[in-house]
Amino acid sequence: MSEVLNVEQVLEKLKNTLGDAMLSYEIREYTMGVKRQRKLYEIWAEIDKDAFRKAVETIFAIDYPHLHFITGEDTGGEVIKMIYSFGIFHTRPWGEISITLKFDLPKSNLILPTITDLMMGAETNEREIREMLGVEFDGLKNKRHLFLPDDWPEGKYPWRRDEYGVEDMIKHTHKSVKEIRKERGESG
Amino acid sequence: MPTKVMFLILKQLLEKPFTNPFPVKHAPKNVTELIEKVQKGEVQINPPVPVPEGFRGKLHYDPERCIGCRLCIMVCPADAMEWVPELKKIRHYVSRCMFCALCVDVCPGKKFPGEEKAVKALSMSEEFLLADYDKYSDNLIEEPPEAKEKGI
Amino acid sequence: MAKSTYYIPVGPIHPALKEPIRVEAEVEGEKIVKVDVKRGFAHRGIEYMGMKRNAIQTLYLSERICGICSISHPYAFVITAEKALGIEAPPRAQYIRTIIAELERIHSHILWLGVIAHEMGFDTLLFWTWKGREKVLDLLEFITGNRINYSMYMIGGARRDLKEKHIRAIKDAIDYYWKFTEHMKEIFLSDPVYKARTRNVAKVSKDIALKLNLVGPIARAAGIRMDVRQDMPYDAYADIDVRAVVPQDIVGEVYGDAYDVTMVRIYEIEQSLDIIEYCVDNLPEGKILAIPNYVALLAKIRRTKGEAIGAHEAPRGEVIHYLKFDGRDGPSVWKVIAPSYNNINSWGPLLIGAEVADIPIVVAYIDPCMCCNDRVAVVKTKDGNELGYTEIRKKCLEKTEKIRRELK
Amino acid sequence: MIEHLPALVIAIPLFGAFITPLFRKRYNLAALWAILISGLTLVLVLLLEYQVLTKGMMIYVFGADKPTLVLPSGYRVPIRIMFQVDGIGAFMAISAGLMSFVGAVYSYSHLQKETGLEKYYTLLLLLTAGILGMVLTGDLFNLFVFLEIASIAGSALVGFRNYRGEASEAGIKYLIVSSVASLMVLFAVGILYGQYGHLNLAYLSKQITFNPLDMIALGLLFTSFAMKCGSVPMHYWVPDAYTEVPSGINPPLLVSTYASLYALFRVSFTLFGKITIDMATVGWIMSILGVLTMFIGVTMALVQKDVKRLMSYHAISQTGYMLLGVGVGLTVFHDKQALIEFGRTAMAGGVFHIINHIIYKSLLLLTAGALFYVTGTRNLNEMGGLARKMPITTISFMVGAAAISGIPPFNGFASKFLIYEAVYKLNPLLAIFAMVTSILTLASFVKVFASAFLGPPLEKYEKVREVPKPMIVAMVILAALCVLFGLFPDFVLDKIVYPAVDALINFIQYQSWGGLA
Amino acid sequence: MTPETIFYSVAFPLLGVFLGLVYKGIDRRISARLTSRIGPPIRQPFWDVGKLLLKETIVPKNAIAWLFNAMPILAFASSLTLLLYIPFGVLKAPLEGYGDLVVILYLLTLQSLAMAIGGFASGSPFSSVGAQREMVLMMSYEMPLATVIVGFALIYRSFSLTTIASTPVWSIVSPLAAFGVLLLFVALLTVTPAELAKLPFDIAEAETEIAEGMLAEYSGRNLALFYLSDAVRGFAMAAIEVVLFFPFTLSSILGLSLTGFALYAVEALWFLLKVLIIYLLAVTLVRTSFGRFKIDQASRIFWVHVNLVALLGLALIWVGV
Amino acid sequence: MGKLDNFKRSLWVFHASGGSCNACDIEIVAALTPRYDVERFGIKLVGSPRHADVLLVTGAIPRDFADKLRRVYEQMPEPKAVVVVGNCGTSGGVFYDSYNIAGPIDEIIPVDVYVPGCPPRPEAIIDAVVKAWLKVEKLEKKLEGKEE
Ligand code: SF4
Ligand code: SF4
Ligand code: SF4
Ligand code: SF4
Ligand code: SF4
Ligand code: SF4
Ligand code: SF4
Ligand code: SF4
Repeated sequence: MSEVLNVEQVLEKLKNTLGDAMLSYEIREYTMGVKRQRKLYEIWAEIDKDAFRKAVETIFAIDYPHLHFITGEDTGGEVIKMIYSFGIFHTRPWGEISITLKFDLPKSNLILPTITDLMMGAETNEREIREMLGVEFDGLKNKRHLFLPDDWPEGKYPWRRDEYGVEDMIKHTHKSVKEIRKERGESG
Repeated sequence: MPTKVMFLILKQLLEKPFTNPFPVKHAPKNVTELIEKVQKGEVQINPPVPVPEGFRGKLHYDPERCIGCRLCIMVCPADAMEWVPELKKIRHYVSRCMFCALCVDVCPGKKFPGEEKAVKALSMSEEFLLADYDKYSDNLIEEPPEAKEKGI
Repeated sequence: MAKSTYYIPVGPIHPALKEPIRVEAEVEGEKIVKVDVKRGFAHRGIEYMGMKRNAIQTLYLSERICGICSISHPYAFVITAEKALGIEAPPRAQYIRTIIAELERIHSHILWLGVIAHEMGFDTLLFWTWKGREKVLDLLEFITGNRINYSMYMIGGARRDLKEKHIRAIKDAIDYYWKFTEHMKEIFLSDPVYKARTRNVAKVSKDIALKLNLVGPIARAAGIRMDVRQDMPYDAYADIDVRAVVPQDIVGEVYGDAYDVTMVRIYEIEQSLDIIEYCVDNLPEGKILAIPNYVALLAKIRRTKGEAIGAHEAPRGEVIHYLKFDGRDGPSVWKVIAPSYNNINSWGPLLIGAEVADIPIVVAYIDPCMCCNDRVAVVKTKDGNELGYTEIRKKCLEKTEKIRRELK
Repeated sequence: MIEHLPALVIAIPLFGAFITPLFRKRYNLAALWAILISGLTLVLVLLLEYQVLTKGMMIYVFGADKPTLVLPSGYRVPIRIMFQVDGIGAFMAISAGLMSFVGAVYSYSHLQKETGLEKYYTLLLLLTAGILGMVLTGDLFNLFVFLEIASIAGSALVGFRNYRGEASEAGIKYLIVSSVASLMVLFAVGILYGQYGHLNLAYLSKQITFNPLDMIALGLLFTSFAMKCGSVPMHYWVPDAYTEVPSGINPPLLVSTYASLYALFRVSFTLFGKITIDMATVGWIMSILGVLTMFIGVTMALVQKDVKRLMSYHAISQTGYMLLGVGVGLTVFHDKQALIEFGRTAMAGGVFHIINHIIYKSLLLLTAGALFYVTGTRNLNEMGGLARKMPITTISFMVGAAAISGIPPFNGFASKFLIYEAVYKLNPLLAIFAMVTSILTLASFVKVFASAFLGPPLEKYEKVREVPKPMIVAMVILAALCVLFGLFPDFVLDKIVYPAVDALINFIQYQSWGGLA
Repeated sequence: MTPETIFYSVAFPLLGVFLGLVYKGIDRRISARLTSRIGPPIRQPFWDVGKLLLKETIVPKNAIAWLFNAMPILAFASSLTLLLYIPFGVLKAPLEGYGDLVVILYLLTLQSLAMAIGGFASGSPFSSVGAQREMVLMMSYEMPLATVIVGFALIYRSFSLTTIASTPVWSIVSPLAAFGVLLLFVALLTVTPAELAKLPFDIAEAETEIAEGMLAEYSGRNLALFYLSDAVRGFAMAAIEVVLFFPFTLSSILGLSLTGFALYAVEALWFLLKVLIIYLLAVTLVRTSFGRFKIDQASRIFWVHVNLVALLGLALIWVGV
Repeated sequence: MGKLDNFKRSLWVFHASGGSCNACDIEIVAALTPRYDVERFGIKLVGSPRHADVLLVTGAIPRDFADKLRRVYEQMPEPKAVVVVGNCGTSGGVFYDSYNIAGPIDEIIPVDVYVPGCPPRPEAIIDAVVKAWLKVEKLEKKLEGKEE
């Protein structure tokens, strides 16, 4: 087991390894509890996309993390905002520090290094992001569709808010009884 | 090999079954006849497990009380309310509802003259035996009566 | 047997899976040599829908992610939303929420015990455990107005208050479940068949569990002390020192198999009972909603910008939501991670080398929540038997007509 | 004429065999010729059986003025070669005649694609002649000679498809096993001849003293014949030979195997029949060998993927039943009461099982041949869904499988039932093993059935049709026999089995040449 | 065959089918009560069969039709034949003398076999796995079954069920052998659920694992036939156990001296009662209180544990008789 | 005794779920358990559509599940009935504007009885059974009428 660090120390380590690639950072604290209030800490950092892999490796070096999620936001512009969230020092009461890394990935070059070599379980997440947002993961072995069928049309990504989106595939299931009654000839 | 389960089930054998024999104990020979008899009061039907106070059953809509504020439509997660513009009232589809009662919470309702407080146009009833052959049957749609008559 | 390999598709409609998922297994004799898990038969695109609706609608949509622990996703959702919006739920509401969540854990764990027994054909135990489960369902119905899908939570509090009669009913149920759990321990943990079917089945080591990112009772059964209620407490859990239930604390050794999961789950029921007792005894007074008016709530959401991550320990493991509010009355980004999302990772490694008879156990032991999982659309290119479909459609319309006439 | 029957029975196939090479290149004629000859032989052996049944043991002395003259004037010892046909001999002869006929019919279309068929049919007839000689002769050296004839014809047939390496190898293996066995027989014959100066079986059996040398002779004969009939632990040649031999030869080859079994019985019962002390030991050895054979055979069969190989292991396993049945009889051979109580029944079971097994195993091997004929493979994993294409083969297979598994009302049940019924009285474990073997056999055949005939249709066998008529005829004959023997076991038992058993038991009669001397 | 025999041969199977269904109904009712439920009416199996006969009989595309259709008939026929070998109270079995324990062993096997072949013939992977399991299971439980049969043969020096039924086994053996017989009884009780494909050995039909296994593709009339043969087999198996181990007649216990029709009637009822008790013990109670074993576990149980018990019983009998 | 009498009293049920939230599914299982025990009506959950008389469907039916559902329906032998449990199967319910829903179920296979609720209580499912019986009886009457 690695040494337990507090939130500042963790941030310090990240800053040290990333240097200028750390664009902005913030420690958020939340107070929990009614009778005995205590604090929880989260690190939110915005980084350069090229430093992503290094940042993740740093986290793995601090403590084997628990991957919360990987997601991305397509704001409709030229970039996809990627969000990676890890929890470290979980398994310790009040000890989990959540680290969230955000960075912009230009739509012209949607490629990221995989983290499945560090954590097998991230495969599900990466495959999901790959099919949902069209982000390629370099080194991801299993590239079969996870949720989408194998014959999913090329270039359709459900979470995209641009021309690659699925807006045209929506089906509204509710029908008004007005039409139904007309069809059945029940009302005048 | 006697196991604990064996003792357990032997004990259960001696106890009364836990089953609530709703509506009758076994499949009747003829349901139509049975229902006739029940209506005549010759046979009693075993009631279902009673619902508690505050049970969220089928939504009841009282168009008289509705002021057409459309708040219910705003909060309804299931799109179960339909705006009837001609009447400035709503139509509720039981077969779309998810019985969350959010609409009941937000409904302001109307105060009739002589009443102290406004009464909501929407309320949750205790009715939950809703099986039907047609999802658009009258029982599964709550609306102002004239909506159906006029086909709007 | 003669044909050396068979190909067994399990699902998407399969008796072992009340929920649709497809496991394609290649079998040699009784041994499984290749597995392929195909998810995606329950995608309803909930996240997508949620990003278009308002926050209250989305909260209730999140309840329909899963009906088994129907309060888990709303719980994670309200916690996340409160963090993002800076709303604090009143103390009484926090305690009520915790009570409901723990009651749900009881029903869900008992459900799981019944289901896994059913998977091995042990319907007697299914009947018995579910008979015991009715009590907590009645209680939940009494408190919330429905047996399942409680519709209890609201951003900034809870919708229904606990009255004296409710508290009495809760205490009564707690007494009942202390006894019932004791029975369950005796029966499940001692039955020879149950043990034979679960011991060393679906075994994961601590290391693998970490690498596969497993969560919840499975991770705990593998010996990892992880539990959101302990690591990142919230609501009433922050006042109670919840500790993860792991087999090494119960019997001193860890197998990480389905038997250990059973044990962990049964002991977690006891833990839940403790938590509920504490909450009921220390229930703070006060209001239950920070912003009682939903319209005002939606207006505040529209005004606020913010993002947050929130988690809740559902019966099956941690539920994580990420929400970003961006000037709309609903979330502009919503990401849901359900426990099964991670736990299904374990199927591949667990099934290879297992036997056909183990499939349901392996599948059931993580208590999969496909509904939580398949959040994404699946659209098929338009081909296939279009003809058959139109025919059926025609038949269907004719039938409607007929029925309608008949019933006139 | 009738008195020349025993000689004719040998002479006809021999004659047929020598004529066959004349049909070079005209294979169809050769096949028809072989069918004709083997049919004729079948008729003759049936007549022979009738004679034996009605008139008792038949003696035929070659070269004597009168064929029945065993001891020409003044001699106290028979000096000429003679045939001595009793119940068991006739019983075996029927099997041989029947099977070579069926084999010839089957071969007619099964082998159309091969070349050198005139040799094939020559060998077939030679094999038949060899077997018939073995079972009919009353002379030890003569037995050896016919054994050699059968072995050589057999190994040539096993290696017939010499373009296949496996076939040649199996042929050579068979030849080596046969030669070793023959050598041992020859050695034993030598020992006996050296001691007693005679080769006539009946005469020898009277003289035998069971001194150490005799014991060696017994051991040698026992071993060599056990080896030739495929008993454990010398069963290794069987699967190779049965698998590689063209299916049409399987029936006669089976009979030739059981001709060795016959020889084993003949040696044990007749030659050494009067040795009272140690026969129980020999019987026990035989029974235990039987149980081992059946069990090892069936367990080996369970893991096979090649149809014919699998069936060959079953052949080994089934041999165990015969050894067991007869072995139990032998054990109580000198205990008159037990013999009457169950020994005779056990032997009847064993002997009955010989012919039953020959019938149904031939049937099964023929269906395997049919499978090979249409699919070109013997690998079960590559077959599937053939039932809808080949209904008659399927039904034949089912009959055969049911019979070998001892399911009533097929013939396998009839004989196995006798064995169960008798054997447990000697030792219950023997019966349990016998029953369990049956079930394992059943399981194994269900497996074959399922993988070859059932399951979804395979694309590559889309065009497969039912096999040609002659093959069907051969299979149907055998299937019908399975059913008939199963439905009317009493008839068969009365007419041919009990006479055969009694012939073994009443060795005194044999010793006295049927009372002729 | 006398006219009487022919009459019995018709009446017995009919009666057997009826009783089989009644017992199945009772079984389901009691099993429901054991799990705290009301359960279906006792007539339920009759309705089930009636319903199945009413339904469409589908032959799947991949199946081999003639085999697929023949197997239910074979299973049903063999279960009916089975009935003809069982002495019913003091009534003699219609086919007594034509066969005996060994035939019964085979008839029991034949039904499993018909089911397995039907499963293989349906061309569905579930059915094939089910059928394979059935075969493995069959191989496993057949040895103890054979041991029981041989054990009885040792005692009576005969395989005939009528001989066995005529004298209670306990009255003719020494105490040592009686203990052996007891062990055989235990072995047979363990084999019963496997033979009847009931829990904990209903591995071949495991609903949750392989979608009803061998029967997955069967419907309508074919399924009804399997349903019936299953019912009959359940009754027959319990009846065989009664005949083997509890052939005591009521008249011999109570010292009644009934004759003629009264005797037959009383004994028949007594016999039915005994069968019911055994049925409830060996089938209902067991199937309700156990979960399903895995095939290799079941195999091991039979090959090792049950076999040991049975062989020990056999040894005791051998020594004791 | 009506022709469909046996049918009515021995309904074997196959359960297919696609895109449900599972609440309905567990209420169906709950209907089998001691409190409600539908087995007393001869109702049995079976593992193969070939054995089934009634197809219970839950869920909003995602697009690629529709095919499977159709296949299951076709595999069932006649006579057969379809019962939809829950509102998301009946109308789409909360999942009304998804891009992945092929439902409601009645657009895929013909439905005989709907059980509204989200989820319906087990008793409501039993109520659906009663409604199904009534329907069968109506059919029976009609058949009898024809025969006369
Ligand atoms: S109860 Fe809920 S779902 Fe139903 S109409 Fe009201 S808001 Fe909509
Ligand atoms: S029902 Fe209530 S909420 Fe809805 S429009 Fe009418 S008054 Fe407003
Ligand atoms: S595991 Fe549960 S949900 Fe799945 S089939 Fe079994 S009982 Fe149903
Ligand atoms: S995964 Fe769950 S929350 Fe997401 S879309 Fe599917 S059902 Fe909805
Ligand atoms: S963990 Fe499973 S059961 Fe719990 S809320 Fe999520 S999907 Fe539902
Ligand atoms: S799949 Fe999971 S989330 Fe969905 S209903 Fe089941 S348990 Fe709940
Ligand atoms: S109807 Fe409601 S409770 Fe039932 S499955 Fe659908 S969403 Fe869930
Ligand atoms: S209601 Fe009628 S028309 Fe509509 S889908 Fe169902 S069967 Fe078809």
